[in-house]
Amino acid sequence: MKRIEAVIKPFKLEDVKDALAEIGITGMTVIEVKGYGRQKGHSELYRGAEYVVDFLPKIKMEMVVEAKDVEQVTNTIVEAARTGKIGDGKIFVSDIEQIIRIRTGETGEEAI
Amino acid sequence: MKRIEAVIKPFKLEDVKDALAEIGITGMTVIEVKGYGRQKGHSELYRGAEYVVDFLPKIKMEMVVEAKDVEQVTNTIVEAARTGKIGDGKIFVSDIEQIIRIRTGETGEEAI
Amino acid sequence: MKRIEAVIKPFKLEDVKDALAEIGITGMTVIEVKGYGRQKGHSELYRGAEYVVDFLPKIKMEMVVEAKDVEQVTNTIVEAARTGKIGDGKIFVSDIEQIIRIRTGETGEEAI
Amino acid sequence: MLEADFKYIIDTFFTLFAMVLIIFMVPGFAMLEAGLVRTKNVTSVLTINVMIYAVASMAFLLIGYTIAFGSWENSSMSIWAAFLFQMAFVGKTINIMSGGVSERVRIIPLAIFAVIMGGVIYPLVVNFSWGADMLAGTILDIDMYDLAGSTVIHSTGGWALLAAILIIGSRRGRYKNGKIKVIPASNIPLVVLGALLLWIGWFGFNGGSVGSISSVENADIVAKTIMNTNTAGLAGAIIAGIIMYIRYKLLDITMVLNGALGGLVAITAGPDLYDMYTPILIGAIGGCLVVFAVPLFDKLKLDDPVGALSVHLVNGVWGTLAVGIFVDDISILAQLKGIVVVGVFAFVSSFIVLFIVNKIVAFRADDDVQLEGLDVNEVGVEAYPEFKRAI
Amino acid sequence: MLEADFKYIIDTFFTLFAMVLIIFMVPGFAMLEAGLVRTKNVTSVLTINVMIYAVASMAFLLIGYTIAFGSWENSSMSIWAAFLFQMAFVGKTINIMSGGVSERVRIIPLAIFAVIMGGVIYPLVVNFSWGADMLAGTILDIDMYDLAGSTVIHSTGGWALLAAILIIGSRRGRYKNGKIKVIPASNIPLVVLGALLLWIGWFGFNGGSVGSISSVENADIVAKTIMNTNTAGLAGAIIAGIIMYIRYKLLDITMVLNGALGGLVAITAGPDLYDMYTPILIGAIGGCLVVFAVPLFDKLKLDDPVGALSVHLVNGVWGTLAVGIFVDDISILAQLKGIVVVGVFAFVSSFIVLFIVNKIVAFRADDDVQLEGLDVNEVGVEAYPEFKRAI
Amino acid sequence: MLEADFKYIIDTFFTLFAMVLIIFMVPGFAMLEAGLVRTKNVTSVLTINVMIYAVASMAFLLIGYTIAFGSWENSSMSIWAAFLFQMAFVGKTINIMSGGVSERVRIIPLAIFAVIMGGVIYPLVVNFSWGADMLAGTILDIDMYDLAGSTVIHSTGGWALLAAILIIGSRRGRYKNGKIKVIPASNIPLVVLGALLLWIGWFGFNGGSVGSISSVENADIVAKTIMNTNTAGLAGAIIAGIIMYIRYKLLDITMVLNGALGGLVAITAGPDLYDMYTPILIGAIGGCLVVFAVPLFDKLKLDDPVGALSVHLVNGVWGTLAVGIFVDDISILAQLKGIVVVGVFAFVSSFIVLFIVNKIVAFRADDDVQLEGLDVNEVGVEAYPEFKRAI
Ligand SMILES: Nc1ncnc2c1ncn2[C@@H]1O[C@H](COP(=O)(O)OP(=O)(O)O)[C@@H](O)[C@H]1O
Ligand SMILES: Nc1ncnc2c1ncn2[C@@H]1O[C@H](COP(=O)(O)OP(=O)(O)O)[C@@H](O)[C@H]1O
Ligand SMILES: Nc1ncnc2c1ncn2[C@@H]1O[C@H](COP(=O)(O)OP(=O)(O)O)[C@@H](O)[C@H]1O
Repeated sequence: MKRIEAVIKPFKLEDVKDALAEIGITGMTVIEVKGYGRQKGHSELYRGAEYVVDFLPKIKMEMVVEAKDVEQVTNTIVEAARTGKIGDGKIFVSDIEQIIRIRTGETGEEAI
Repeated sequence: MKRIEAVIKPFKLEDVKDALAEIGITGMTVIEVKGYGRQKGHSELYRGAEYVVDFLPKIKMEMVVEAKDVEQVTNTIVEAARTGKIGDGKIFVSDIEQIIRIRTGETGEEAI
Repeated sequence: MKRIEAVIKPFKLEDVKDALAEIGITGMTVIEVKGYGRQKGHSELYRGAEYVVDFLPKIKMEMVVEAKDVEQVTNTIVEAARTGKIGDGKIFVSDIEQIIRIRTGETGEEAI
Repeated sequence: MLEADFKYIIDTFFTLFAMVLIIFMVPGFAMLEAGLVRTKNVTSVLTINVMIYAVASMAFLLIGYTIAFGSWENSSMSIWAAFLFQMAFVGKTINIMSGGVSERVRIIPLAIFAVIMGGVIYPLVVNFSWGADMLAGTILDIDMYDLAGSTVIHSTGGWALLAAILIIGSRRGRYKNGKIKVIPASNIPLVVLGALLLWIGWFGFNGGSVGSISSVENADIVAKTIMNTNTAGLAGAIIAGIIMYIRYKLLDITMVLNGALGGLVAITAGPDLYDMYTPILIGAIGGCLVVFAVPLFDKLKLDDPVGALSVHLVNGVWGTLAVGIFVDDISILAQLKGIVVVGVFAFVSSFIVLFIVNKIVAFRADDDVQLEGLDVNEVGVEAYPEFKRAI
Repeated sequence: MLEADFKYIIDTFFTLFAMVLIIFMVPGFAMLEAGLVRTKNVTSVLTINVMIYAVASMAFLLIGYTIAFGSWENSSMSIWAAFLFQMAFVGKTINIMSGGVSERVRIIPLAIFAVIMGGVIYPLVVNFSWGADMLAGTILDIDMYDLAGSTVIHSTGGWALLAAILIIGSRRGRYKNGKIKVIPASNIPLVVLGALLLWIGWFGFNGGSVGSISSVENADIVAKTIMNTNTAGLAGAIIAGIIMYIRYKLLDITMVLNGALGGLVAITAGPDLYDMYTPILIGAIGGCLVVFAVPLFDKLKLDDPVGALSVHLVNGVWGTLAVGIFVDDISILAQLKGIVVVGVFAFVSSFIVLFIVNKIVAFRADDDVQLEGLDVNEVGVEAYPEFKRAI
Repeated sequence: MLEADFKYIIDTFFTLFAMVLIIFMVPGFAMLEAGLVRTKNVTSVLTINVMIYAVASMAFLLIGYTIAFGSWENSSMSIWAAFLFQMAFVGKTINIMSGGVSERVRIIPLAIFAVIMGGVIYPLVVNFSWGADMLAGTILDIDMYDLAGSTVIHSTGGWALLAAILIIGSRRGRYKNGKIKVIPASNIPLVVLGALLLWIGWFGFNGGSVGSISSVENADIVAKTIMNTNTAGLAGAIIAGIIMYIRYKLLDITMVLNGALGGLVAITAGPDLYDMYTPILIGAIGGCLVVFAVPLFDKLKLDDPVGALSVHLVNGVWGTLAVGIFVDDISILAQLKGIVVVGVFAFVSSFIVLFIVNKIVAFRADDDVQLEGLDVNEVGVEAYPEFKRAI
């Protein structure tokens, strides 16, 4: 089983979720994060003093999927999340050894 | 060393934490997340218009433990977090290569 | 490629970010978390009743780097984040199999 | 111009002024309670506050005022101003009660109760004490001095709350395995804003209760009433702050504000009768009572998220007694009789009505609903959807 | 003392009192709108509210008052009080308009429009209806009864809003693929606080519009005006709550408050003329209209984040007609004529001005700016930087 | 009725009205400051605001009023109303000072200072300028015109703040390695709400300071005072907005509000004396002064999180001078003398008292405490525990 983490632009969340649902991915966990990268921040003001906000709001989606689905899932995310502008985000894939469904105690792929 | 991530219902946090403390797990990091899964969301209103809230509030606990403790820890979490109702959440186990305690520079199991 | 996760004291974020930028690390994702560990919480009051707040505010930084950079990065973080007082936090290193830049579709180290 | 006309005009204006100040207590209670409950119950508590104002005021307009005062007549000021001033009081009694059962009470049964409380129960209390007085001549006739309602408003609301807590029970998970779980306030700026708006409203509440500002004497009484009201609030806040600091080396603002409100309730029965120093004592005792009553009610497992029993019931009784203690011409016994007659009536009648309504539509939200939060289940609107949903 | 002096003094004082209540509508609108929009647009909407008060009031001071009333003279009260009372109204009209184009309107062109609306358009409406009356003797002369501005303030603002929505368009992503995306409010306590401050402000708005409290008769009219105003608000809230509950088994507070405001707008044309029960009917119909108008405007793709068209335009019209329907001496036709003349003038003149300003400085923020939020792009200040930024 | 009685009644009523408006400045300052500081210090700042009102008012009641005015007597209105009006001022001076040392000042020493400032220092300033005048006949006798306290309230508070900043120092991490770290406001809706409540309070502050509304002449002066007060606020807001827009193409609302408050402070010395246009100039200059003073104080490393030095001290001085400049009968020199005498006294006495108190209980919270936030360490209550704790 693999964990896919995608850092995306917040307003793309719904599109990505819908695209994933269409290919049968219905479990995921979503986190509000701040991202720092090539996309530059902007200046803000406070009583006439400027300061730079480096960290931009992003959404991180985490989902564990069967190994064989990884490519389809990442392709789907890339397609749904892309705007073509800088800051679109990243996808990270890593390994998961075990997964347990708390409600039933099921483990492994059945628990996804 | 293994990383155990548990997505649970928010009101179970204290119970799980206490149960883990009893078996000697005293380090963990907790994140407020939103979960999407089999548990269905609910409708909300705004000036008479309905809309569906898909993402439900969950808590994600992350803890790195020695490999030998994984089973005891996951069992403890399952027991403490289970309500038997849909949406109880998942536990994910993955590998951690290295861990460092910032304060002392200790590494490996000593740093857990 | 490796994922480095660092749980640090919130007010150290800027120092750590600047130190990392100096060694060429310019991509990272930051999450507000609550930590539970050896550092003890404190009592708070509510209408004259005391209760203990166990979970302390921490910041978790996540960054994926080339395997060869791991040591330099962790050293930099330890240096910049250390206060020497309890609760300074931890660094976790784990493996990442794949990484994709959503904007361009680049993969692997080019996408970092 | 006739002196009577002058008085009529000025007192109408003054009463409208006082009424407006009292209406600031509507956002006052709303903000206070919205700040004190958990995020997941904030919209619910706000909806209750708006609903109470709407429903209870309407009930008072349609039947309550007639029950309380017999007729729609007034020669000293515009009857409409007199009505508005009385109407502004109604919601307060129910607010006191609703606040104390926050985070588990459902809105529809509460609305039904608000109709009955605003339309009948509270008007009857007013009838006995300030109004047409249907008990006149009977053994139950009340001769208590209660200028602005330490008993008529505050204990009445408090007794109704006690009945409600007995019927509705405590919040899920509040008392578990013999331990008391502390459930902290979610938004302190709103708590402070609400408490300060209540404080300002009190100037209208007590000042307006003098009933007239249109003679030199009355102008003095009104000004002194407002001054003494304020002084008691100051003293209540200070004493609660001192006790908190001595005990914890911390200045728990939630208790300081409860102390202030306790002092304000305590002065309400006789702010016009005291010299300028007595309110310091009365308010300070009021503040102390709150500090000690809050944990006491918790020990009795009477779960009151906003401290309304301590602030309104305990200090309503204390304030009414205080007039008997500190003012020469006022008999403590008469005060006591008033407290008891009103208390018994308010508690028993509220209990019966709550009990019956509860059989028809349960007041208490299920444990599951309480877990998820009442906002989603009762109102369908989350208070801060973005902050919580994070997306 | 001369009776005239007495009247002058009392009416100056009373008008200042009423003016202060209306000024509470400035934070009222600001909090209401700050609560209704998304977090990323909160500062922007707050800035607009402050800016409108500053800019429109200044324009009214410099030219608007003269346009509306011809001369700076008043013998029944201090001219400065009279001015302040009228000035307090100006911003409201523009607030109504600005609220409805929230979350995509840029501040600078809006400020330009506020100058023209506060300095010329609104003053001309006042001139026709309450003021110097330049249309007197012409075929367009208005003989409508509109005590406190159901038409003059509320529909005027509503018509300007309609013109603005037509020119500015809807928020990015609001109507997509034939579906309506619900965009919920970000902070319900602020919504409730704002609505209740507006409610209180209405007492000054309508009560003060009687123009004098200094005779027994006028004191009665003022008090009754305030009472009837309040009653209509109560009825609007109750009916909206009932409809929501029947339809959804939920007490959608955002609709309840809109219902209350709808009732308040509806009563505004003639609160002094009704008996104490009629406002229940007028307010209830007002509340219903809001409940049905909100989805209707959405079907027409008129994107109005705060419901201002339903509350102010629809009920402004209804309230003005209601006077004709429920009051014997008032002709429905005269009311209708007033509605139409003011409506046509307000809509057309606003449209033209908005159109021209829009050519010079675009009103609408780019889609990218809307995505990121107007706060960062227009004001440079985030509303809750820490909550959102989490660091 | 006797004319004297009429005047007594009306002026008592009017003064109570003005007093109530000023009390709205208590939530006003509280919300403004709660919005301006970081989340971790919000409860602390709120507690300080409540504490100051309680403690300083009580000190003024017990000794301050007597020091300021010599005797508790008043024949033109109820002494209690006169007292309340004066009492409402006291807290403001200390609020000005406390706001500027937010985010590092500890509450207990501040409470001790509030007792001394409210009980002695401020009453002495009043004594010299508006009150019993113990300096009469000496070379220091002040003959300044300062209707509502540009100098007596605002600069006095500002001088005390300057002394406090010198003793307490800046916030941890504010000036590091020669750089100024910007620390943005945490909650803009609260900032706007607070500023607007202050604005409304100002109507009572300045209007009430006329002292009487009970003659045709005074009614005019009161109304004009309120009008001019408002106008200066408008001008201050507009000018600050224009400067911000020119410099940054952004409408920094925090500066716009500071500009408005600067205009309001500047007009406070003589709003009754100007024609209706002069306040535009005075307020606009006031707004400019704020815009330029804020970065200046930062360059001087005088760390003032709410901008109180720029708003209250700078404009207090400017406003007092302005009376000398724009009003024929008023001597600039007399104004200057007043500014200097009050300034020297306020600064020196505050400095000494702060210095001594600081030796006994340190004003400054440790760096560690500042890092964790004062709320947890001083009050024990977090402002938004759920939002921050996320669980
Ligand atoms: N090496 C990295 N490790 C973790 N997260 C990263 C890394 N690089 C980028 N990110 C995340 O991806 C987001 C987008 O990256 P950025 O460099 O701004 O643009 P792009 O996605 O177009 O390459 C960042 O805001 C950050 O959250
Ligand atoms: N494949 C997955 N990857 C990541 N998180 C998941 C996945 N499936 C479920 N979750 C998380 O677990 C939570 C509970 O899952 P759900 O399917 O609703 O019920 P259950 O736990 O009873 O199977 C979800 O809200 C989500 O946060
Ligand atoms: N085993 C663990 N797994 C995950 N997070 C941990 C673990 N131990 C500690 N942490 C995180 O590190 C933070 C600091 O740890 P703590 O034990 O308090 O002090 P120290 O860093 O000095 O050892 C904790 O608040 C928690 O967020």
